[in-house]
Amino acid sequence: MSQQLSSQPPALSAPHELEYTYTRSVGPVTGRFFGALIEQKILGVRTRSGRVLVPPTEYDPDTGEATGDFVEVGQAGVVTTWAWVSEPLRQHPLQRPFAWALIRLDGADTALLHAVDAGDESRMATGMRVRVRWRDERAGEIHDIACFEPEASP
Amino acid sequence: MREVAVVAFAQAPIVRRETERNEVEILLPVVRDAVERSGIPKSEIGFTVSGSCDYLAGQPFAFVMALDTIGAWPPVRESHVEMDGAWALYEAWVRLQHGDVDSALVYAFGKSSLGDVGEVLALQLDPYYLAPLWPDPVSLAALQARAWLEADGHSEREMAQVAARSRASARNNPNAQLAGDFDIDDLLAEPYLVSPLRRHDCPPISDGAAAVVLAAGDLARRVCQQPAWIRGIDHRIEAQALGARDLTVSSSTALAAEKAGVASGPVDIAELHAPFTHQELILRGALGLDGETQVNPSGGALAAHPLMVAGLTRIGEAAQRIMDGVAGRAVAHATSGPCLQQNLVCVLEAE
Amino acid sequence: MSERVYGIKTPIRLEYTYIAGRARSAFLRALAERRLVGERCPQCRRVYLPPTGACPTCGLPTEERVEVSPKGTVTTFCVVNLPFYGQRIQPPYVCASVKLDGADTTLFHLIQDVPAGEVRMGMRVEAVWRPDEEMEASAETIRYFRPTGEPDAPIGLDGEGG
Amino acid sequence: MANRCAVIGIGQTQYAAKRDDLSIAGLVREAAARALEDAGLAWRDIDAVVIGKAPDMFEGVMMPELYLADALGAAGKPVMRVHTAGSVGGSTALVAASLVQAGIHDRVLTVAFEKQSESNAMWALTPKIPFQPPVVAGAGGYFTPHIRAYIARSGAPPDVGIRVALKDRQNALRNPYAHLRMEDATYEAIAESPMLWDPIRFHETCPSSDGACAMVLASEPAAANSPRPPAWLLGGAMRSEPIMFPGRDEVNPRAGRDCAADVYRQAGIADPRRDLDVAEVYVPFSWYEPMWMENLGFAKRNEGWKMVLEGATAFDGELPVNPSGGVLSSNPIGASGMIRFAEAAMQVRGQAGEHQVAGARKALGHAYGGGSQFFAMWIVGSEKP
Repeated sequence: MSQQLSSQPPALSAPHELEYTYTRSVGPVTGRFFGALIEQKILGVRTRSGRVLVPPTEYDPDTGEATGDFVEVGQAGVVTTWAWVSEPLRQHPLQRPFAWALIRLDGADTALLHAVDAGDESRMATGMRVRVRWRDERAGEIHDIACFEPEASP
Repeated sequence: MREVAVVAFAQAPIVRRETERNEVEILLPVVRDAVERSGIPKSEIGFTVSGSCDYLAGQPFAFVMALDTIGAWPPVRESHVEMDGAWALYEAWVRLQHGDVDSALVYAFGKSSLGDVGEVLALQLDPYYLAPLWPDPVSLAALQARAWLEADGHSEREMAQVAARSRASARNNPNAQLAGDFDIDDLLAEPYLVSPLRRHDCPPISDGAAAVVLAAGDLARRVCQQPAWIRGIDHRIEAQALGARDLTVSSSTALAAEKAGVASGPVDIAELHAPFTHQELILRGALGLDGETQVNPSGGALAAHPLMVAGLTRIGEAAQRIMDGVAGRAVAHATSGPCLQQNLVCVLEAE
Repeated sequence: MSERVYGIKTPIRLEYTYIAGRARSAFLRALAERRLVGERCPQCRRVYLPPTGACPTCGLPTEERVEVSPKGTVTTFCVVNLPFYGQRIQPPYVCASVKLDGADTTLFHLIQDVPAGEVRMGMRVEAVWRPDEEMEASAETIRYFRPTGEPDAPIGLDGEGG
Repeated sequence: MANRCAVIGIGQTQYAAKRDDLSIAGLVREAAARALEDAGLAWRDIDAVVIGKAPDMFEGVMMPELYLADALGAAGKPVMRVHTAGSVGGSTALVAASLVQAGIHDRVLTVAFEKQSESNAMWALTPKIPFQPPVVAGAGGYFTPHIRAYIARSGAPPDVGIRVALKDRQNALRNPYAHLRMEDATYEAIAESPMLWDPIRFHETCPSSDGACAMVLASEPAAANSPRPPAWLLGGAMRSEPIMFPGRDEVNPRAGRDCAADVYRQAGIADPRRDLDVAEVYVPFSWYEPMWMENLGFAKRNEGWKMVLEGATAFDGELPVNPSGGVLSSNPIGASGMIRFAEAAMQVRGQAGEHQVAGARKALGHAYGGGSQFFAMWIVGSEKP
């Protein structure tokens, strides 16, 4: 940069927003899963090799083959790993400290990623059981699962 | 395979927030520096390919501006990948195999400070099941870190050691953003950012640019005293669903390493694109690196992490050490996507 | 079995900071004083307005700043008749490439104060600025270009030497 | 020298304003599965995947190759994503071919797509740059001034655009995948349609579509046992030039001319109008056909419009242009370039069905993007080079 220009005032800057409400078509498999959420049911889908994928994807992640039949899975399951968010970001599902967790629901072979409202990090542990907490007004999308909560110890 | 080598590497000083210059003004001196170091006249460069991502600037076609920096006149053979510049280098390496073109300019630029990286990167995720929950990259990496900690009896201390070593190495890298001496116990006394990750386990937010010039066969020997020959280069991807993957290993890195021939010789240095501390340790395992290999002498992504640039920079840093005669054989790695979903491995050797 | 959902609505809002950069900021600040300032390439000596900071054909930084006239010539134009998303003025309106006297590249802006049917290639136009109290470092300070009434200027139809 | 490369499988989706029966993965899968079926291959037979699309703001999914890995059977394979604005469909095919020509892979799946109904094409294409005047003219607003300059320069009669649009609308009726099927396309119906950006009328403009196009590219040995005749790559080239510089000919850009010269040289084409049998050319606004006829050397400077009036570019003309109905009839922006490349290959494979040009042996696929500044072209033939 030549001297002549370096005594410039700072460069101009301004905020700008990228905003749109996307109108997504979800396709047959995700569509059935979301439809079931309205009725407080959680569906998985079976791969050719028999694995039950939750959430159900249209294609087997390992082979690329189309997935097959739907099967209802449990509404509770085991935390396989988790992370504690002490300061939630503005668009996170919960606005108080919570855990992200991978949750393998009873009857599923893969884990669903969602939020766990455990209240305190000390109540989280890999292997713990959590149960779904349904949203009151369900619209057929992933937020119909408000979050998960620790299953009351028997 | 036609012999292709890195013959020049240049990068911009990596900063937290470049408020003065726009992407073109950052990139221009870097591209000119790389071309000048290559000894190949700009007009003779046979192919140009770049890596960047519109979503970093929040502008469609943000990469078109960058064309102004290479003086694309008369018209040039040019392409662009919406990925890290390391994949642009791969495309250039492939193009040079055809034999009709002997040199290529590869550049990458990225200002991660312009938007909220935590939100922008969430758009890489499944648009129906995951993106609407807006999980940020630190949260996803934390899920991986805990799985790794609990799987093989690893410790947060090992992670702090990676952070301390990286930022100490960065002291002799003038372009690094974070450098310094840190005491392991002081680091471990810090609060979690997203448990089990602390601030030192995470990459900085950075603005930057980098450029590499490749040349084939005799041209490389003519213009560069000690070319860094690309002996092997390969990249692989895994399915994205985190719940369907084994997060404690990097199978795609291991496969790419096998195809690139990492194990066929000693590895003096390895530049690994590990944005998070535990990921470097996962990658070491996947690449089969032992104690003999010096990892991330440049400080790596923990010292400077401009998105879409940091992967190309790993290849540049590894190649530079071969061109400087400091290393005889080096491995460079780049990653893309959440939790090491997609990985590129490049083996570089002196003559 | 449950009914299938066909679609979902996903609001996405991302906030960014736009950095105008050195060259563009200098150009915008000059506009606040109703001055049109481009930058000249040290090698090909052409004046770029608005400047991007680099000469695209030489791949060199432009540094020398050159003030040009607020008058210029319409090289080509289009009449926008259709309403569409993100539009801020009512159609029909004319957008034109204007080559200002002293600049070697064109500025894309509105042409007003003339019926759309009368706008033509080669028409001489001049900048119409905002009132003093609304002047700021922004290209919005030029509201539009309007005819000067001068005779039309010849324009290189064949794209000289392109 | 580079190895030979052949197209052995082609798949296209039904193009429409909104494919609300599919997810984004489902859209890409529809084209890819059809290409594999055409090639007689399964997912595991594919060595690498190259994906192309235009700005990710259309779908609001950043770097979608990451989400699409399982839909394309890509786990454990190399995947790359190309983005060169409007020419991306073409450049993606060339990047995929490059892997075969370099001898790195034998069977490469390449897919280009856009699902524009997820948002709004105009919104996604309009950069939001602060400090800018409200001069939002839309995509057509960039190109119609160059059309006006062409008309002034060439002296073309004012209705050439209407004739091109009529031709492409009629051609689309012979293409089962086409988005716009104007059953009653007449000169008057097009002439009387509302003027959008003067001089371009509503029916002279491309639609906004959802769609994907896929091809399987194969090495010579891999092409040997493909069930249907391959289309052989005779030449491929890309060129870029800056968007704004003094003396730039935006009407007849040099990048387009240089790109055509390069691909003709590779394919041994001395006189393109004589040596080529059909051309699928990226014409998003009707007037770009005569302009590209000159840029591609089919017609002399300022005489491209004569080819339209003489019917040379008609379906039964001397050099049929866009027998598929072209971009005017279907425009998922990220895929449109690859659709041109694939339709050219379908012609020389004798696979174009109702819109097959009889005896087509050499065909051009052409794509352009940005401010008429990015060009990608390939020539394919029924005979091995």
